[in-house]
Amino acid sequence: MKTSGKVLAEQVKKIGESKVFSIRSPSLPTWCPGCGYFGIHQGLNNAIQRLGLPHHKIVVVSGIGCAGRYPFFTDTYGLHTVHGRTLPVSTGVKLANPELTVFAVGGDGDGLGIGGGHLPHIARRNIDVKYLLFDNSIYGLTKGQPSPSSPVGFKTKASPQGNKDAPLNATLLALSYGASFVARLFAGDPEGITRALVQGIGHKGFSFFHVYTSCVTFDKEYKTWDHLKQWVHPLPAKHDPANLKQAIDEALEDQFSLGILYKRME
Amino acid sequence: MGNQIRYSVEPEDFYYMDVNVPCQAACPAATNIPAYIRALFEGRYDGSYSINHMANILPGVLGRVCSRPCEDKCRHGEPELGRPVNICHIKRAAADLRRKAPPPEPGPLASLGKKVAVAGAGPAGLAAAHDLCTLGVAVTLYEAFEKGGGMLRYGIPEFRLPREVLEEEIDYIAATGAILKTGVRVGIDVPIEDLLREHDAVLLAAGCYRSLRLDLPGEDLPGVYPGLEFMMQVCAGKPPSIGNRVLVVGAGFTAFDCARSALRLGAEDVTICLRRTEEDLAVTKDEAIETKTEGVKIASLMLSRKILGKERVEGVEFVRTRPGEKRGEGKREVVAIEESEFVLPADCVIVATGQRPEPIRLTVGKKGEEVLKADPDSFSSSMKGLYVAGDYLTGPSTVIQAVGMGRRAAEKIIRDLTGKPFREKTVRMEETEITDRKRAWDYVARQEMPTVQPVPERFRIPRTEVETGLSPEQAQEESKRCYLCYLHYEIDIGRCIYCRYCIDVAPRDCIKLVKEVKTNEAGAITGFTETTHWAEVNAIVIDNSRCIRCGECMRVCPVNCITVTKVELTERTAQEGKDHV
Amino acid sequence: MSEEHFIVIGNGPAGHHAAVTLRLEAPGARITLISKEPHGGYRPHLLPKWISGNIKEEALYVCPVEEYKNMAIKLRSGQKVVALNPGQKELVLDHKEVLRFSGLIISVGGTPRIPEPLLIFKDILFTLKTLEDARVWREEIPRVDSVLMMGGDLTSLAVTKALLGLGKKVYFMVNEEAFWPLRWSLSLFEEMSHRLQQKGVEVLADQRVKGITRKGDCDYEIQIGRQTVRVGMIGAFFGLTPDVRFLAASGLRLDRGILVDEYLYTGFKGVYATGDCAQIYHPALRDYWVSVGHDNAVELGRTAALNLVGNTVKAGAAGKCIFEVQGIKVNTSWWTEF
Amino acid sequence: MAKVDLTIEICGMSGDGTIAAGGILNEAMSRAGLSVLAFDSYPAEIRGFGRCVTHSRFGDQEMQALSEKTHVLISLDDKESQSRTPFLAKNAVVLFDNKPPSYVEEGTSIAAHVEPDVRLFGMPFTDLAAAASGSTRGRNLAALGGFAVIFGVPPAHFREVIAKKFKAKGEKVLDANLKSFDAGYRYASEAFKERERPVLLLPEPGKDEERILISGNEAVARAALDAGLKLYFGYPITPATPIMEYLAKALPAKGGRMVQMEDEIASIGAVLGSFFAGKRAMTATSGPGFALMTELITHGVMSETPAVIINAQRGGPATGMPSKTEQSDLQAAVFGGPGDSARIVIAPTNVRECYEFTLMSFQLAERYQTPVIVLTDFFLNNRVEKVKIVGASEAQREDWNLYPDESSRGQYERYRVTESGISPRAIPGTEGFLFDATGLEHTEKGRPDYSSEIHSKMTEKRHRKIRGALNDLPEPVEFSSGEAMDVGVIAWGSTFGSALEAVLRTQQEGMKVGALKMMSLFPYHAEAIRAFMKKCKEILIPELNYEGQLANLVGHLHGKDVVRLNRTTGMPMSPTLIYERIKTLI
Repeated sequence: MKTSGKVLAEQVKKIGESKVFSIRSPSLPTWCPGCGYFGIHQGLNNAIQRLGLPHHKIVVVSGIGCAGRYPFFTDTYGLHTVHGRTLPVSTGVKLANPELTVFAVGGDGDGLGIGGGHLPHIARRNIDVKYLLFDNSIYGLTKGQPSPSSPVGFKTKASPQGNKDAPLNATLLALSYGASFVARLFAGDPEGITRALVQGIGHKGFSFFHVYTSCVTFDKEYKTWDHLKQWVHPLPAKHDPANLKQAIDEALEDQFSLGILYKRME
Repeated sequence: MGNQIRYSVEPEDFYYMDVNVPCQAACPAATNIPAYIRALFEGRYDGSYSINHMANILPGVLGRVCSRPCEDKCRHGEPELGRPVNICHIKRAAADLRRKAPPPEPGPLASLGKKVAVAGAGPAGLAAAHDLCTLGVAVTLYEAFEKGGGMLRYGIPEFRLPREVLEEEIDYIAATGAILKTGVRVGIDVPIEDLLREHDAVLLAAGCYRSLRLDLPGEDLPGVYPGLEFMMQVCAGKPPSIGNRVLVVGAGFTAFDCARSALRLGAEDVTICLRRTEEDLAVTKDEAIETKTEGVKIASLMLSRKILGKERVEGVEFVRTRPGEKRGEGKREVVAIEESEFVLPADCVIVATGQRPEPIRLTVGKKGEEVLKADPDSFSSSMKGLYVAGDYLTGPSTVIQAVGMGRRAAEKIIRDLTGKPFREKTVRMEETEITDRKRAWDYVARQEMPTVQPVPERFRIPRTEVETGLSPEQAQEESKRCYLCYLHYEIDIGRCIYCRYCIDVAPRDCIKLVKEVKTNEAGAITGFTETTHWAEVNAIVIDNSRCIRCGECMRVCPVNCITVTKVELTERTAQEGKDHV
Repeated sequence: MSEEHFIVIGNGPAGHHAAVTLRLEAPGARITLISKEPHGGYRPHLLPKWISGNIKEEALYVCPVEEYKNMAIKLRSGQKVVALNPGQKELVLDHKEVLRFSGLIISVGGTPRIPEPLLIFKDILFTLKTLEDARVWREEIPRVDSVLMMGGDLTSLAVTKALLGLGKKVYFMVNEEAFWPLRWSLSLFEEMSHRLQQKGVEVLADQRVKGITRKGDCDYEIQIGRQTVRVGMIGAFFGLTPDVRFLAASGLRLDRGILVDEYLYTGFKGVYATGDCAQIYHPALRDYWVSVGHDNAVELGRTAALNLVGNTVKAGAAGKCIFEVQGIKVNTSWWTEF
Repeated sequence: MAKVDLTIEICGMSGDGTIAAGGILNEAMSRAGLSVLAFDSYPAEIRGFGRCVTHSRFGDQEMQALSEKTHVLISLDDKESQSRTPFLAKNAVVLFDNKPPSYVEEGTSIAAHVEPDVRLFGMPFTDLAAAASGSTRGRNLAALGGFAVIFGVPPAHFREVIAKKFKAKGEKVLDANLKSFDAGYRYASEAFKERERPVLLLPEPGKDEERILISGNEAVARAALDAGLKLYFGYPITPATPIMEYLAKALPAKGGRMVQMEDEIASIGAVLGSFFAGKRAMTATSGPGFALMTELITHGVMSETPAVIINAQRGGPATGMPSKTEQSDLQAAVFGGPGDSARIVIAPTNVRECYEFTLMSFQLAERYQTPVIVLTDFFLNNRVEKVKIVGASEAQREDWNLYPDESSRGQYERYRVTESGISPRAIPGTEGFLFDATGLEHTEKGRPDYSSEIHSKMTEKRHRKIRGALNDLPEPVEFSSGEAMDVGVIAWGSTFGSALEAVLRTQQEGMKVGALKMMSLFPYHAEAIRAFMKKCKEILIPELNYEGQLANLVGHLHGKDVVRLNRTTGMPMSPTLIYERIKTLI
């Protein structure tokens, strides 16, 4: 229903005064308009603002790919490393300077492809790094090839007869590697991302956030916005995040239930 | 989502309507233009006609003779966007293509037990009579001429307004119960005082039929005719003989009607002489082009000084003029240039330089000749119960202005008689779905009105209507061009993820990265402080004054946070809150 | 002075000289010269000489295109002005670029005029105003051996001379409206016909064109009154109408051209009109007139520039020789050439 | 003199369809009978940021390099195209969108930045596309419609290419694009008068049917197929990804398969494994990926296992400039990796050589039992040229592996030291020839051994083997009058084309100048190079890297300092830059 001009002006004024977007960089992000990364960026920003984390005490470590550009668009320290090495580099940063809040961001290619070997080790070392894996099941920066989380049959220029390799389930991997905090989120629900991150940041130890998102430019058939909006739904109410076995079962049976799957109590 | 409906009489929302539906704001009768164009697009010709009929009781007539103030303000006519929608031709198409039956009326409410007399069955009188009858008032309509219609019948030639269209729409008004008494001149055959005694109120809408004279030497020579008289003789079927060379002095619709009628009466060389230039003409551009193609010549910057001739008119002496300063909003001053006299020969001269109302003399009062004084806003006059409206009040204006005034006068009378407002303007908001309007429709060429071709064919039977009306396909195609500005697109800031997909698909700069939204005291949005500094982008906002309602943003929004609301300026009967739409 | 931005619309004789004068008078100002045609300024009155081959194309040009750069005049060639708001002091180009100015001179000249009754034959009539038109004439003429000249304005006289020079058979239909706003007097008409006949031109008196039929490529049959004429090509020379359609919504006072006072001032501060598109009241004619001929245009161009920078120079009617029409003297340099 | 020598640039923002339009233009002009040399430069970002420019040079004669002067600029985004106006030749043509969505301030439109002699052709691309197809996506094709009219190129060529290119995208997209192109063509036919159009004199069609228009990437992929490749292991990386995508489509039909590995280390590992098991395999990557491969490449050297690696060089180091060209991986290619690990490194200079050298690399790898590195660069991989590809002859496909003879069955020594250094190599699965390959130093039998004499002997054996490859490697080619000359230009890779054009230009001016094309970078033909250098007073080595990596490699042969011309602009080196530098040396 039409909002009155007064109300709208007031709403915008309050946002300005709240400085909620001071976390953003001055320049507009270069992601394609409509990209899910904007939703994730919104979610993470609100979490940082809600917790009042001082920007100079934050480091965002990123890999190669569209997500690699993330640090350039936030008003924090950033380390844009080489393809697949986000987690080892984050380990170094956190151990060297523990009072920094370290976020690691990367795509499904960077995290499950070339960087797949590093996830088990940061998990079992339980380094207090908040790792957001943006999962849009495609290599976007190289203009559309199947990624380790692309489904069988997924058609791209590099898989004209349909992708042959079975996809990896990142949440299940993180749980099986012993990650002490695992959440599954959706780029179209920034509020959900914020709530999970606030808890994740508070959690002392490796926190893994598997975020479903859509590549509007190169994926017109699988993880489109319309599909994701139909598939995702909240975790069942009775889900107990402290129970690892239940979390693993949930990750096995239902790929699209959102929320905090597992949170190991210290 | 259930279609939630809300009404508002907030000044902010009325301001919003003026800015966002400029065509309706420009229409003196405040016709709900987007609604009737959408109705026609959906093939609901009757629906379109009745939406029109609510605001202006003569859609068929005005579809032909309206001066179209709405089209000048149509957003599709903005410099970047091409040419305005043919709103008037669509109105006529709805009237032509509908099932010929009286439009639904709100129905006579319980009789108010009041009696009102209306003097003058012109557009203003007819509009007032219609509204009064439909609200339960017994109305008697007195008309000086033998038939109703006023200027519509006696001032406008048949090739522009066929009589059967006029009669049909007058009959609909009679059907509401108004009693029409023709051949009765109020103030002469029937004194006003008698009417005031027998009725609770009297409305004078007698129009203005007294031609203005130029008061030039030789103006009374035979062969010199005032514009209105010439047209009334032509319309009455007894045209004067005018010879070959005709000079018409004047710049309004009457002058153009006289010139085109002169051609149809066989004149070879017809020239319209303007004191200023073609730019300052009061008629529409199409009218000027149509007149020139029929062979009329238009000469400018010449002021008539003397009409020459012994027994008959033989010529006119003019003097050159230079355009002077603009007087406020009005026309430019006319400054004659010394010693620039010159003569043009003529067999007939028509002076069509405007009219003024015929004062109705009151027998009451000392001098017995007391002339009426009336207030244009409240329509009430110096005598209680006596109201004035239409051209009779304001002097020559347009048909649509007369209709608008007639309706507002009826409302004022009802309020005075019953002590309660019976109808109020309100802004109706209803959540709605996105339309099926396609971006490609913005490039549909404007459908031109087909006319009788070749030109001589129009003169064979002088009363043939020149404009033959849009075909159903043309009307449908033209209705696609309307942006439907009564749709309000809005981004819910709470759910927006600032991904700028909407801006990417926007056809123009209609969606803005905004730091601050500026409003006026009433609270309506008047502007934005834009920014490209991402940290200062507090919101992404649709600028409704630039939005052409294409709906692309809504189709792509990943988080579906763009909603569309139908926001219409309508009228509601005050008592039961039942709304007319 | 430096934030002054003068714009001149139209790079004909008037526009070119207005720009050059502005550069001399206001050295610090930024000057933009906008021309609809893709090449630099040229002298339209020499086009007939180029058609007849007496002069080469280079001689037409006022100066090479680089010259504008040396004069620090930004020439925008091949770009058209489509809207003007003199109040806001801004104009819009055809590709929707908005330019703001502190001073403006409109010298867009005129386009060839074709009276309404002949409009239906528009596509087969050849007119002559721009370099492009002249190129078309140069391509057509070798393919024909006879030409019908309709109208009778000054350009037609020069073209007739060129055609005769090329050994073509010329028919000439003098039209009394040829030279708006003046009307041909009988005596002048006879003098004209006599001179033309002396040069071997067949003058057709009766001007009502009944019809033109195309017999083949470069082969037309024209019914004029009771006579029929067979020619390879038809030229239309009814003078120029000022090219001011784009100013319709500008608020400038328009009639046929832009109405200006004797100082070429349009009534809007800093906005002047000059050359063929300016409509000035001519006391002798007791009517408005539009300047004709190259020298007038150059003179008016300078005058407008001088007035724009603050002088008050009256628009005279320069030109070497007096051209007699109905006893009214009009200064133009052409007549003597005939 | 060439009747047609036309350089066209299309410039827009990423997402405007600039590169797609360039591709269509190149193919259409090629079908119109013109030879083509074209190259696109685009930003790393996918959308909304950074400038895309396609440079295409069309002519009726062979072309070596792109020309600096542009004759036609098609602007799909005026803000970005302004940077290209300084390169416009006199009387150039500029085609631009004259109906942007809203009014723009002075100076935003390209019309404000061109010299008066430029001929402006304005067309409402965006509106035409929106009106014809309902979406503005096709505006780049509406622009091509206009181009076809202005230069008199038969529209059928464009429509066929559009049909071919968008067939895979489905009927709706194809139809919309064709409609947008036709709308542009119709508009231009009415708006631009015949006389104003600088129509091209196109050669009669069908003259050179067998030349096809392909990019460096496609040439490499075709060569691999023609060499009988069955397995390709790769990982997406700009600018080599198109090779992987081409083979993904082509290999299945030949019973082969493209496997997209998890990263570059996995890719080279699989290639070595495949060759070890007797099947040809290949991988293609760029700088960062190549760095990951170096360890396994030296394993190939030590275990004398063949491998073929294409390294499409890009702006470095690290992530560097993924979409810009450079020649800065030479040292890494020749010396990269631990230990004395001589391997074969060859570098094509144009698209035809991309085909020939890739074809040759399989045989070289097999015969010399070593990884072979083919060094191309972004300008070569993405460059499109019209070349004659006749496929591989029987000899070119033949397996050059030296198999052990019967006599050694039962007592086979995999790394037996031979005169040529090449030890006969058995393929697993053949009875009686079991052996272990290893990355450890090893005896002739293949047993790990760290003794001094074994390591010295085997190292000498491996290097002798590689030096022996010289007679199979392409010799340097000289372009000169043969006698002594003032300046000798030695160049490699894509820069050689510019060097040759510069040298030819100076030769035409009567100067004594020559050029030497270096194609095998390791091992290199020292005698031939020294012979050429002797004839030159000065040696000039132009290359797209900062230190002058070729100069470092062969400069010492000259006996005095060579003159280095180094640029790291991310763009191909311009012939004029080399030409001017030569003039200073005479």
